[in-house]
Amino acid sequence: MRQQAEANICSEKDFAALTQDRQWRQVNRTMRLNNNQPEALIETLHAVQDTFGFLDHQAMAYVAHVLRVPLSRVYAVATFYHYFSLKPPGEHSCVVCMGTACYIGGSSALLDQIQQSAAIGPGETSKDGKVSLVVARCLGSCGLAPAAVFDGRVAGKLNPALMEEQLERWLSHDPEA
Amino acid sequence: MTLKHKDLQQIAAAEEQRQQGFQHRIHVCQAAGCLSCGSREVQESLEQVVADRELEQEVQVKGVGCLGLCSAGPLVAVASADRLYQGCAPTDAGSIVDGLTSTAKTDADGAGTLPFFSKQHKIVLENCGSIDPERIEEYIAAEGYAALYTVLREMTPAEVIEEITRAGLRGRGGAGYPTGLKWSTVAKALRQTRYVICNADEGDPGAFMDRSVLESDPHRVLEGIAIAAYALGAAQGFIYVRAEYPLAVKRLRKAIAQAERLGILGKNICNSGFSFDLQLRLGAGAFVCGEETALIASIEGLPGKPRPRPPYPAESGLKGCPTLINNVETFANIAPIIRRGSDWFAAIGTEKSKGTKVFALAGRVCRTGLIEVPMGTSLTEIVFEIGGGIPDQGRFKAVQTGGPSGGCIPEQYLHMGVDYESLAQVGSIMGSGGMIVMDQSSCMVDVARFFMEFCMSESCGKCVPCRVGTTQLHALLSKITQGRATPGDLATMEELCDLVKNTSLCGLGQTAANPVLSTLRYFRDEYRAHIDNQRCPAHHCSMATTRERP
Amino acid sequence: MNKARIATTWLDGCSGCHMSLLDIDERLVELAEQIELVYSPLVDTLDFPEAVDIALVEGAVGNEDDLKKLQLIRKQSRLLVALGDCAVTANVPAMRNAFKLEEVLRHVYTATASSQLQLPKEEVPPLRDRVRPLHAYVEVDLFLPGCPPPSEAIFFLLSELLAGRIPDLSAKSRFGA
Amino acid sequence: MNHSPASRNSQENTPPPRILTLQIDGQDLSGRADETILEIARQNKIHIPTLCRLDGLSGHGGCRLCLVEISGQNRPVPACLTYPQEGMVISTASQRLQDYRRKILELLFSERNHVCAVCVSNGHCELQELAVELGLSHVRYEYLHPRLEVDGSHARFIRDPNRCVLCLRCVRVCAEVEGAHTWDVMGRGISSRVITDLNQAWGSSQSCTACGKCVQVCPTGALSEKGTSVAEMIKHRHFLPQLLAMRTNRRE
Repeated sequence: MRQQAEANICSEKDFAALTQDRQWRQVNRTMRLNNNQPEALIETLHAVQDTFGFLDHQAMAYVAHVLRVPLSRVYAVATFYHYFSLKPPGEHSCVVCMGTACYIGGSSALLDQIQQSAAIGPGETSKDGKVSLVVARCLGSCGLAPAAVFDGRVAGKLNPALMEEQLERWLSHDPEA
Repeated sequence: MTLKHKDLQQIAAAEEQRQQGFQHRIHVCQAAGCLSCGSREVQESLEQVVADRELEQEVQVKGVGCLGLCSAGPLVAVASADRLYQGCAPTDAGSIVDGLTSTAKTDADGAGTLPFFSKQHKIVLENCGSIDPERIEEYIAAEGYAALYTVLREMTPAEVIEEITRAGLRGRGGAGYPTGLKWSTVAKALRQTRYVICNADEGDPGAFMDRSVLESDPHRVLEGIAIAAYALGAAQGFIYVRAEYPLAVKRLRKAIAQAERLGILGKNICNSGFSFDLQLRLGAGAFVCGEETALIASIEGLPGKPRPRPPYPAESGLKGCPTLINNVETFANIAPIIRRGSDWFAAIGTEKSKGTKVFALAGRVCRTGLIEVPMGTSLTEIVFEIGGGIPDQGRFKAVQTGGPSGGCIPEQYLHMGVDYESLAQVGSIMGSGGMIVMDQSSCMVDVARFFMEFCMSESCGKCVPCRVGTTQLHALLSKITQGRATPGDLATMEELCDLVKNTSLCGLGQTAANPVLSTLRYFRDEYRAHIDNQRCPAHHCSMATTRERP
Repeated sequence: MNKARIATTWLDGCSGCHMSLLDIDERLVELAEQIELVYSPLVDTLDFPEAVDIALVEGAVGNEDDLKKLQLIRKQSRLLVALGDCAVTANVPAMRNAFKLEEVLRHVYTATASSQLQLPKEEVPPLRDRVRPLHAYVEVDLFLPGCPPPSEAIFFLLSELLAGRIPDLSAKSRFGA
Repeated sequence: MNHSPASRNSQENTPPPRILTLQIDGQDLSGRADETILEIARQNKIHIPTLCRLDGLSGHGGCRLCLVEISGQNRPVPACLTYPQEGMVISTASQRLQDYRRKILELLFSERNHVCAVCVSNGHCELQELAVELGLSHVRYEYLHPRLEVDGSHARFIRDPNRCVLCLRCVRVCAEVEGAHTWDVMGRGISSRVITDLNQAWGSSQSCTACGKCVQVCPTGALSEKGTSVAEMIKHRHFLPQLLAMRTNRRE
């Protein structure tokens, strides 16, 4: 439904409606707390992503409108920072750590395994929308290298076989996954 | 409310009484490393066992920050009996509780005598693993906020700066700029609106010191920031922390709220007339924001692109005002210096590098984790005594410090004491404290390529040498690791390193070539083997069978 | 006096640089007295001769045959001149580098062709993945950019070389000119 | 963008700028403390190559071509953003600097698809002119050949990212002079791209006023007028100082 809104991103009427929309409460609150100042752009985009999982055109246009930031500036910020995503996330998320310790410990073999099993590279979501793959600079779990985060849970001392098992659980609709 | 000294003492006394009420105190590490291997479940299980046996009055089970030895988690420490249990499972809870009352020796006895701990000297980490980071009372009971109180009641801003200057503290973020000098520059600036920023955007791959401090002892950082703010006359401060550290963010939020509630932050702190407002700002995944001017741009809601210095943030920073930026570990050193005096601090470490340094020890080493050692401690002590040497009968090859801006230090310098100068001399830098040990299975060309890939993807794109230069360097390094390079490529690469180093706009580009330069300096043989013989001495790189070039 | 042995050839290019060479017009006669044209698309020699003094090479390296020729020329010539933008920068032929080779072949031989919709397999030298300038493969002694380089610049190049001087070509031509 | 000379001048109650003496390429010169080394050099007919710099726009410091050496400092500094100090000794054309400048140009040529032969700006291009000025005969780095779409959606103008050098003149003139801020840079590093609004077709931009300033200030063929063919796009820059002068007069 939110995707449909993209066709018509700049209608003032839509924006007015969003200020009252319960779904947008956290976003509106963040902007209000910062007096709708342009400096609040990054904080606000965090709020959007916390709420909806990603930033779409409607959200960016709305934030630009309220904070009085140029559209191109919002897009620049949203794409400069790798934490923000412009695409909806997959059902499950896998974050592979590419910190030095994990790299030395073989994290590129984990990425190869994911490419092989789920046909996705970093920043991509599998065609069926099941799994998103992200690489992190360092999870701070260097003692457990190589490490990855599966749906928010850190798993350490991984190898390609363990990675394959995890992916299989997700891709095969296992309810326990 | 206005906090008085008496109130602080009362909180501390009440907390001490509470602690002493317990006969036994069990600490369960709840920092990122241990959490990721199930320490929460271990704590729940311990609480359950204690409840089942109706021991709540005698036995305290509490979650603490990082206990340090991350590779052996989940860790459980019996603080009342110097015992450390490693690799605990929820099912171990029964026997740990049994052990409290037994006088029989266990494997876990004598944690303090393990070389991993006995070689360390904890200032920044003194509370890590002993206090509950989510309770301000415990921090206060550990002499917390006493330094801030002293400063506000008894010292002038100039005296505070003088004390920090005499301590010889240098910035722990990487370059080692004297902290006192930085403070006094801001204090002397003309404009009266000033800002203090804590850089908690720890971004080196392989470094988690700041994260551990924030997660284990957030109030220590808050106290340091508040002292700096008083010294500089800043009414507002920001902590710029990575959004990728949700636990640190949560604990900082909680800590700020607790401090505000007690009147330690906010208006008219401790009735001194000094007011200070501290806010969090979340980073969003850009390593370049560790650079001061990029960090400021990011706090202003812009893409984190650096601008040329001068003017330095100390004269024109956030919103054009004088701004102090120090990193987490620097601020964490402030309260102890005030509490114990600059002489005490200056007596630790080496002539030019005072105090201690926290390192995240990782890679091919038996015991990995968070350590704090006096400046000047040798690499041998760190890698072989604290770290326990190389696992699986491996052979030491190099230790990497300073992350993507640093270098690889070979065996012949293992005896070297670690401080800012010695590391620079061998072509590396202190950096923020990542220390990655490598053995014979690591290909040094590939390590250089790894860091170049990092710099390439973290380059902001503003200046040509960094934007395109790192990309071309990465292409050349890839060519070498694939066995497709010619001797001419090596020369082109060295020239390009010089260009990127000397013409890039900010520190990211200026140091991006360091990993290449340092590996070329000590491991040129490995480069030559890839180029001349299409052979990877570490058997790591898969070589092209035929070269594209004749 | 021994005449200088000169060779010219074109690889992946349009022969425009050779046209510019011919545009030297009547001064060609002047040059001809000092040179012996031992190999060129303009003369009737099948094999690239040995002991060539100056080789002027037009065009980029786009296929396996180009590469083989270039390597032979390098081996058998004292001085190798990259003549024109295709030889110096790979220029227009390299515009296909932004595409995958299969895409290019499919587009040219099936999508836009009207008959014999198939990819060539025999009698045509296989294309290389990327079109690259001469110096990507062999040592090049002099670069004369331009599309084509002005005949004046080519004349200057040759007369300086014949006079035993290494010419400074920097003000004589530019990329694209 | 807060650090343009203009904004430095306009700070409250600044006393009139000091006059300093300095040395550039062996010449003893004087200059105002609030003028950049580049401005002082130009006043004294000392040429320093520039690309991202354009009079009338804020300083950027991205192209690094105007780097100069200051004695006592190992690392060269951008002349366009560096202010003089009393007694500074500056060198603008050492072998090392010329060498750096050439390499930086090589990097720029390798980054996108600068096919001069088929470019609307052939013969009127600042990048091309710099290559001639610095004697760049060939590029030793591998060409990256990115695949970039030409945007012809605007009624009057064409955007060809293949020719873009990321000097950001278009971004700055649009934000600072026109006030529309239609342009900005998305992504980072080697993936940086100049975009309009929410990375949409230029023709669909709601903020663009079609004033064409961006086209005129673009140093290469990245922005051009529709209907121009190879070598036909000649840019007109004189409007910018005139426009700024007119605005200053009106304010006073």
